Formats: sequence, C-alpha cells, structure tokens
Amino acid sequence: MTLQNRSRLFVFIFSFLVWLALTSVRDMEEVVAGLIVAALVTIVAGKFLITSEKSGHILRRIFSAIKYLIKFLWEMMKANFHVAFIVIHPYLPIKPGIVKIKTKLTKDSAITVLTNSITLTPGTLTVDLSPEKNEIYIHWIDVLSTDVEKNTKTIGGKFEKLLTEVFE
Amino acid sequence: MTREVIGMAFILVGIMFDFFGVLGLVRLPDVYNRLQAATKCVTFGSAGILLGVFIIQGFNNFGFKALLGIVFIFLTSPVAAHAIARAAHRSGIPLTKETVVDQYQEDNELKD
Amino acid sequence: MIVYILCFALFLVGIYGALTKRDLIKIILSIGIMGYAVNLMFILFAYKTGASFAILTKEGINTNMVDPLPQALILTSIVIELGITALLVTLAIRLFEKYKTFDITKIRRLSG
Amino acid sequence: MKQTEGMTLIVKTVTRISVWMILLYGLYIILHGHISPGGGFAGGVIIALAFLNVMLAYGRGFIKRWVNIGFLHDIESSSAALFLAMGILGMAVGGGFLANFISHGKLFHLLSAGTIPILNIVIAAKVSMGLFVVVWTLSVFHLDKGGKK
Amino acid sequence: MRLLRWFIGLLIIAAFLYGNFFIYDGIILYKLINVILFCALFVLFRVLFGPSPADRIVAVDILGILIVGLLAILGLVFDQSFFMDIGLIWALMSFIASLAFAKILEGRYLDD
Amino acid sequence: MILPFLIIIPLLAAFLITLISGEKDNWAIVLSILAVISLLALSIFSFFTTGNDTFIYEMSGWKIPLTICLVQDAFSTFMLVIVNLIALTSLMFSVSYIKHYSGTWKYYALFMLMITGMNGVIATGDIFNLFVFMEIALFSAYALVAFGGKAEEYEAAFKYAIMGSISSTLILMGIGILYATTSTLTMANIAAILPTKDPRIMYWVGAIFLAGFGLKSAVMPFHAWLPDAHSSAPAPISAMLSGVLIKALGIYVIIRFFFNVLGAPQIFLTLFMILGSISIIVASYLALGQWDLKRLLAYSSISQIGFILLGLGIGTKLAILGAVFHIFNHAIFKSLLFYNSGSVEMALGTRDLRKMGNLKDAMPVTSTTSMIASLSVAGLPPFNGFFSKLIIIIAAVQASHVGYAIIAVIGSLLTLAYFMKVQRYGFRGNDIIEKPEVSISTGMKSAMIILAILCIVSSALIIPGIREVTLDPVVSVIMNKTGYIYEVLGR
Repeated sequence: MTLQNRSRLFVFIFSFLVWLALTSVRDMEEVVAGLIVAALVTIVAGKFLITSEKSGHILRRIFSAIKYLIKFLWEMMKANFHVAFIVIHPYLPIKPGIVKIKTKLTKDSAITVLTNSITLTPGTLTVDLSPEKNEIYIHWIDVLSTDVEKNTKTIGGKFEKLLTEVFE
Repeated sequence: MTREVIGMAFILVGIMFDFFGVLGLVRLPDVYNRLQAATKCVTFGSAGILLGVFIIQGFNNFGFKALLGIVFIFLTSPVAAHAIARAAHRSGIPLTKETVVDQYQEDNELKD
Repeated sequence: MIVYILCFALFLVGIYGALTKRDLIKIILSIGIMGYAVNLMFILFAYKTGASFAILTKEGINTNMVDPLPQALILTSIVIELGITALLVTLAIRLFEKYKTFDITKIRRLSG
Repeated sequence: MKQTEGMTLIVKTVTRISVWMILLYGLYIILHGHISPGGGFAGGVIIALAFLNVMLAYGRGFIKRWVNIGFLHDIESSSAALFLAMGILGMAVGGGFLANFISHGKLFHLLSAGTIPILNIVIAAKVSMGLFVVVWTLSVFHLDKGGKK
Repeated sequence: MRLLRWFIGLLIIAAFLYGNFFIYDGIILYKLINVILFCALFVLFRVLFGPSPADRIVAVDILGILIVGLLAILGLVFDQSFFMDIGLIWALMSFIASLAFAKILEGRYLDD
Repeated sequence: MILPFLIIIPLLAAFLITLISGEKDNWAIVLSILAVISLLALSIFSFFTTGNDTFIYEMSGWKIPLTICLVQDAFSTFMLVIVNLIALTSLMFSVSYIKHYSGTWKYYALFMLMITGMNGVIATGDIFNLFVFMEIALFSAYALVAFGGKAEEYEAAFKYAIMGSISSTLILMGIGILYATTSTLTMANIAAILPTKDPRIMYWVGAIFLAGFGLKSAVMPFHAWLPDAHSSAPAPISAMLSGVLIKALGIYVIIRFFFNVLGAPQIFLTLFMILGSISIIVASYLALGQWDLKRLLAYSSISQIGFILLGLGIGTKLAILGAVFHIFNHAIFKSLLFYNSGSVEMALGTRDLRKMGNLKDAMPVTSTTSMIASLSVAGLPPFNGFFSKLIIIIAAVQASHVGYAIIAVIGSLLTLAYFMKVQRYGFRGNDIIEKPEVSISTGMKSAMIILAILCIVSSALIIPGIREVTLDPVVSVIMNKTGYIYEVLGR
C-alpha cells in the first residue's frame, strides 16, 4: 500500500466516523449518505493527511501520545494561571524578549505539534521557524536567560522526548 | 444532575479564563504580549466552555459538535497566533520598551 | 422608532461618503455601508407581535418566532451586494492599472 | 530572507490536517439543509473556504496542480443549468416552475422535503465554485507589480 | 498612578459583576452570556483603538474564539444543536481571515 | 404558460454559452441568436393573444399571497415586444462589430443575462423579485459598458455602477418600508392594502421610489451618469441601454408602480410634468453644444425621456397614449442612431462631428438611415416621432397645460436643430474624406435597414383600426387603476 492510498484510507475512515457522530445515527439513510460523503471527501482531499512513514509500534505510540497529552494539559493549566497572575497584577511583572531554541525533530507534523504546544504553554509563543527546520524563534514573556542551549532544555526539552516517541 | 453540576463548573472556569485573557489583551503593552495572554487564556476558556457543554449534553450530536469544536480550536488558534506574530515582526511593528533581547531580529540582520 | 432613525442615519453616512469621498476604495466602502443600513432596517422590520409563521420544529408549529421572510430577502440582497462589490473592486483595480492612482479627481478623462 | 511559496511549515501542516474536516463539515451543512438551519448557500461558502485555506497556505501553484480551474468553471455553469432544468422539470411534472414533485417523505429524515435537497446540492456547487473563482480571479491583480514603476 | 488606574478598573469590573450576578434577574446561563458580552466589549476596544494593525487583527481573531463559547452556551439555553454549527463556522472564518490578514500585513499577496 | 419561458430561455442560453463555447467556435453567436429569435416570436405571439385579458402565472404551484407571480397583460407584453425586438437587431449588429474584441463569448453571455433581467423586470408581479431582476440587468450592463477595456470605459462603468448602487439601495429601502406596512410583496396586494394605511407612508415610499427609479431612467436632476455610460459603451450596447434598458428599468417600473399600485396621486403627476419639462429643455441645450456624436445622442435620450414623463404627468387618456407610443418610437429611432454612430466609428475611427463629413457616397446605407432616424426623432410628418410628439402636445393643450405644451414645442424644435447639426457636419458637407477601408457587413446593414423601415411603418400604429388592437389595451391597463388589483387577485 502506497503512502497516498494509506492516507486516503485514513481520511475515509475518519470522515465516516465523524459523520456518524455528527448525525447521531438515526437510520440507514444517514449511514449511506455518510459513505457517499466520506468517499467524496477522500477523492477531493484524501492524499494530504499522511505524508511520511512512521516506525514504531502503534500501541506504544498511542500510549506515549496519551502521556504527552496529560503532560501538555498540565503545562497548559500552569500557563493559564501564570497569565492570570500577570494580568491581575497591578504592575504587570513582565520581561519580554525573543529567544532562539534548537530542535532535533525532523517530521513536519512533529514540529507542528511542538510549536503549537510551545504557544499554549507558560510564557512562550512561537514567532517563526527557520527554513532548515532546526531553529524555532520564541517570544518569551519572562526571559530567564539568552543562552540557546539552556533555553532549548527549559522550553522545548520537556516535550521533545515524548514527541520523538510519538512521531518517529 | 451531577453531570450538570460538573458541566456548569467547567463552563464557569472557562468563562473566568476568557475574562482574564481579554483583560490581558487590553492591559499588556505590545502586540506580542497581548497575543501571549489572549491566545492562551481564550483558547483554554472556550475549550472549557465546550467541554462543559459536552459533559452536560453527553454523546449526542450536540456533544460531538462541541468536541469537534475543541479539536478545531486547539488546532487553529496557535497557528493563527503564530502567523500574526510573524507577520507583525516582519512588517516592523516594534516590541515594547521593556524588551530584553531580540534574537530573531539579530539573525535576520545577519542573513540579509 | 429610535432604531429606524439610527438606521437612516447610517444610511445617510453611507450616502455622504459615496458622494464626497475622493478615494475609489472609500467610495466602495460607503456603498457597502449603505447596503448594511438597509439590511439592518429589513431585519428590524421582521419583529412583529402576534404573527404566526409556518416553520416546523419537533414540537409542532412554533408561533413564537421572527418573521422569516425578511431574512430570506436579506440573504438575497447580500449576495447581490457581494457581486456588485466584486465588480466595483475589479473596476477600481483596472482604473488603478490605467491611471496609477485611486484619487478620483485625477481620473477625469470624461467631462461632465 | 528568501521567500518560499506559501506560508510557513506550521500553517501548511495544520491546513493539511484540517482540510478534510472543513470539507466534511460543509457537506454536512449542505445535506442537512432542509431539516436544520444552513443549507446550500452556507455549505457552499464553507467548501469555498476550504479551498481558500489551501490557497492561502500553499500558494497559487499548488492549487493549479491540485484542481483544474477550468473544470471548476464548468461545474459552476452546469450547476446553474441543472437548477433551471429542475425548474422546468417541475413545470412539466408538477404544474409550476420549481414545483416540488417528489414525495415529501417522513418529517426530519434525510430523504424528505422532495426536491429541496437536490436544489441545495446544486446551489452549493454554484456558490462554492463561484465564490472561489471570484477570489482566485481577483487575487491575480498585483497592484504594485503592474502599477508603480 | 498606575495603582490608581488598576484600582479604578477593578471597581468597574466589580460593579459589573455585582450588577450582573446580584441585581440582574435571569437564569444563570444568561448571566454567563452577559459576562462574555462584557469581554467582547474589551475586544472591541482593542479593535477600535488598537495602535497598530496587528493589534486589530489579534482582537478580531480572539473575538472569533470568544463567540464559539458564547454560541455553545446559547445552544444550551435553547437546547438546539445548530448554534454549535454557527459557532464552528464562525471560528473557521475567523481563522482564515486571520491568515489572510497576516499574509497581507507581511506585505505579500493572497496567492503567493 | 408563455411568460416563464421568456425568463428561462435567455438564462439557460447564458449558462450554456459559458459552458460549451470557446475562443474559436461560433456556438455563442448561434445560441444567442436562436434564443433571441424564439424570445421575439414568443413575445409577439403573447402580445397578440393577450388583448384586454390578464393572465397570472404562479411559481411552484402555490397560491398568490405566498408565491412569486408573473403577470401577463397588454402593457407587459408590449414592453416585452420592444425589448426583444431591439435585442434581436442589436445582436445582429454585434456579430461583426464585436469581432475584434477578445473573449467574445463573455459578451454574449452577459448580453443574455441583461435580456433575462429586463424580461424579468417586465414580467414579474412581485416587488422584491423585480429588484432582483433589476440587479441582474444592471450588473451585466456595468460589465458590458466596461467590455472594451479602455480607460474611459472603466471610468464610465465605475460611475454608472456607483450611481446604480445608490439608486438600488434607495429602492430596497422603499421595498422595506412597503413590506413593513403591508406584510406582503405582491404588487397587487400592496395596491389593495396600502390605501387603508396612513397616507403619509404612500408619499414617503413614492418619493423614495421616484428618486431611485428616476436615477435609473436618468431624469434631469439624476442624469449625471448617463452621458458617460452611454457614450463609452460599445455601440450595440449603447443602443440597448439607451433604447430599452432605461425604459424597462425606469419608465416601465415608474408607470407600473405609480399608476397601478399607488393609483396615480396628483402630486406625483405634477412632479412628473415638472421633471419632464426640465429634462426636455436642459438636455436639449446640453446636446446642442456637443461635438461627440454618441454624447449628443445620449443627451438626446434624456430629453426624449422627458417627453415620455411629460405625457405621463398630464395623465389624460390621450397623453398616456402619446407616452406609450413615444416609448416604442424612441426605442426604435434611438437604437438606429446608435447603430449609425457605431458603424461610422468603425469605419472612420472617430466620433467627433468636426472630423466627419461627406459620407453620403462612402456609406450610403448608414447616411440614409441616419437621415430617416434624425427626421423621425426631430418630429417631421411622415415618421413615427411626429405622431407621438403631436399627441403629447395636443393632450397638453386639451388638459389646459398650455405652458407645458409650449415647452414641448420648443424642445421639439431644439431637437430638430441639433439633429440638423448632426446631418450638416456629420453626413453631408464638403470635406474630403478618403474612402474607408472597413466595409460595413451585411448583418449591420440589415439591422439598420429593419429599424429604418420600422420608423416609417410604425406610424401606422396610430391609425384607428390598428390602434384598437395594439396601443389601446396598453393605455387601458395603465388608466384602469383598480383593474390591476382586480385582475391579479381575482376579487
């Protein structure tokens, strides 16, 4: 099975499931319509979902994905309380700046998830990605240091290991 | 009944964080800091509201639409924030006076 | 009554802009404002007391509803405005290509 | 820095992941137009938005490789012709232009309301393709490239 | 001076919250909706007076996410799932609008 | 059952043209000519079968307060005949005139859309539907004015589109007020309900509609867009715009609305007379000073519209007969004059009267037909323009509006003056013009000849035996104010 066909299969299955959820299956008409709609979506936009092979066992990847999700949610809670503290503080204790970190991830989707996580976690916001995909520029609301290696460890390090397990 | 109480609690928390995010949007000094506060808190807040709605409604189509909304917001809102921040920096909107360091600017100047 | 007067004021703002502004894009925006004022007026006309409308819901015929016809009309008129606006923008861009300006006082090859 | 085609990698990846969702949602809105608010127009706009999203993220060349713009034009014209054909069919069978000549079915089911779902689909094809083609055509104009020199 | 401004803001917010939750007479969901509308006022302040274009874009983007939450609660009030449809479409449109605005802010065209 | 086809056929033709025709083949021409010929045949057939009756067509099989209805009476079929007649000749003229532009199939598709819009405006009995069809016609008119791709054409189209949008929003506002008052959109229903409401609403709506449709029909204070738009468009489109578009969208709706729906209140009739006489005099003076042929013709259009409005404003049966007859005549001779200007422009490459001259030998068909049309528009006896103007003047005298009659006579004399200027400088004279290389094709010639013959033959419409089957039913529809309500609603 080629990569594109696998991607199409996934899109078909996902579309069908989402359709069933959206319509809260009442009768056969909805199911048949769901099959047709899923086929249509697959024809138009089927080949984009998966673009690279993943190694590693599927169960282990799902397990580490769940672990990643829990860690991410925890970090996000912390981020929100942090921002709430800053916002209601009368003197706005901020020390902003744009810093640079390095990443070892190579897959597109892994980098995307990493940058999105960085945006949603305490004090950091992805500004740009270097074209060689190994450096991320980050706006940090509370700059602790300007050293690249140290920042890599504090900002990206907590997600990178788990993401390597999930995506590569 | 307990389901509704839990759902209402989520909705309340969500609205609270919405409010903090918007407050940050108004109070913080420059566009990047505003993006920081607003994106995080409003995303979390709206996701909380949607989760509360999902808990109250259960597994019918309303609940699933709420779940779809959560997935969609988590996918898109950081990306929009990233795009806006990049565009703002490239179009030369300055950072606030309190800024400590700007390594992005340094690298761009080196490359040009 | 006050809402209708406000709508009319918005309409007058649009007409003022369309007749006095010199920039092509501002004229197009003024036309849009006029359209929105009229649309708003239509929507306000839809609120009437004591009327019943034949929209089926799961509980049978619902009588506590807004008159749906103006909304359908507004949808139509919005589509028309979209088309007209697209045409106007195209014409403005073409004029810019010919004259290198959006200022209408400099685009005066035709005399009154 | 050198400008690549389209926006950054992050935007591209998220567009890639979410475009099928947007398309599916548009189709859902279209097909349930007769039993819930929405319908052909709203759904058509959503489908046009999906295409627009891809155009924003990946740029013009990708769209040209992905779909055939002439084919989109043809879909638009033929859907308008189909709409009129449905109207004339209503005139021939049901006694009036656009008369609803198919049986109405059970209330609040997918296959109900006679010809209205068909008309919704036709309208959606017309609206989505028309809107996207309008944006596509208008985005050709590059003012300062063709203008000030 | 700064402390005084902070204190005045606190007073305004407290007055609003008191009026909303203790004086206004309605079901709890309506009170929550009022809070979100109050947030939307802040966002509109940013839209109107944002010093740079990026601020306005951020505000519009945030408004889109806020509206999703509002429509979810509105759906709970009326027990109708189509409000969620509107919310999702709104979020989608605000996302794409942010992308487009960001692209234009960066000084590029929509299609390259 | 004929009326819906008059809208469906051109719409279908427009979409089929965009679907199947390309740059090389002639499908666009074949399809559009077929469509217009069938439209003309259908409209003539329906005109002669209607007589004094009224037929109602209800869309999608519903009953009248709920649905959109199409109304077929003598007046609407009369207007349909005019529109489709001019459309056919204009299309014949276009085939070789438009050949040197690129993307001609777009031209034909837009042309078909414009016919759809005009037919729809004339056929419909629902006021919002009227607005929609009006926008369709105007949209394609804007695009067609800009079709040539020159700077002036874009400028004229922009001006036209701005003025058109302003008037459209005004009209939409009027429709909104009407709907809020009467809760219905069917015109006959509005006419039945409106007298029971506050009379001030009627005056407000009438004023708004007069401004809106006055802008569309370019009556004098609202005329600013017309000379630019009509002189910049390609010649067959100028003929369509000047010959039928301002009548179908402006005059027809004004008559339908103010006479059949509002019941012709006296204040508006007085306003019509004042506006009409201003248009006659001022536009004639402006036309006298023009040296651009098409601009002169455009100003002449405004002044002739003034004649029609004056006839409507007098309001007696004879005056309305004159106005209706003048609508028909003006459509024919003004289209003919625009074809003449188009062929001259095609041959010489200029529209300036000072650079023309002595075309009698070079272009015999053009100069002869232009002579006929000029005499007709100036109101000389054997031609049709004479009779309609004469009827309007006689009616003004009979209704003891002698002042207006004198204004009409002066306007007529001024018309004669500026058309003599056209003939003297444009087609006669002693200037040596080298023989033009571009030959006028058969299609263009035959279009001009058909209209020139009609200029003479249509004088016969005034002969009593023929008048009773052609013009009298139209006049009776306009004059019979409550009849419209009765016929449409069936009570």
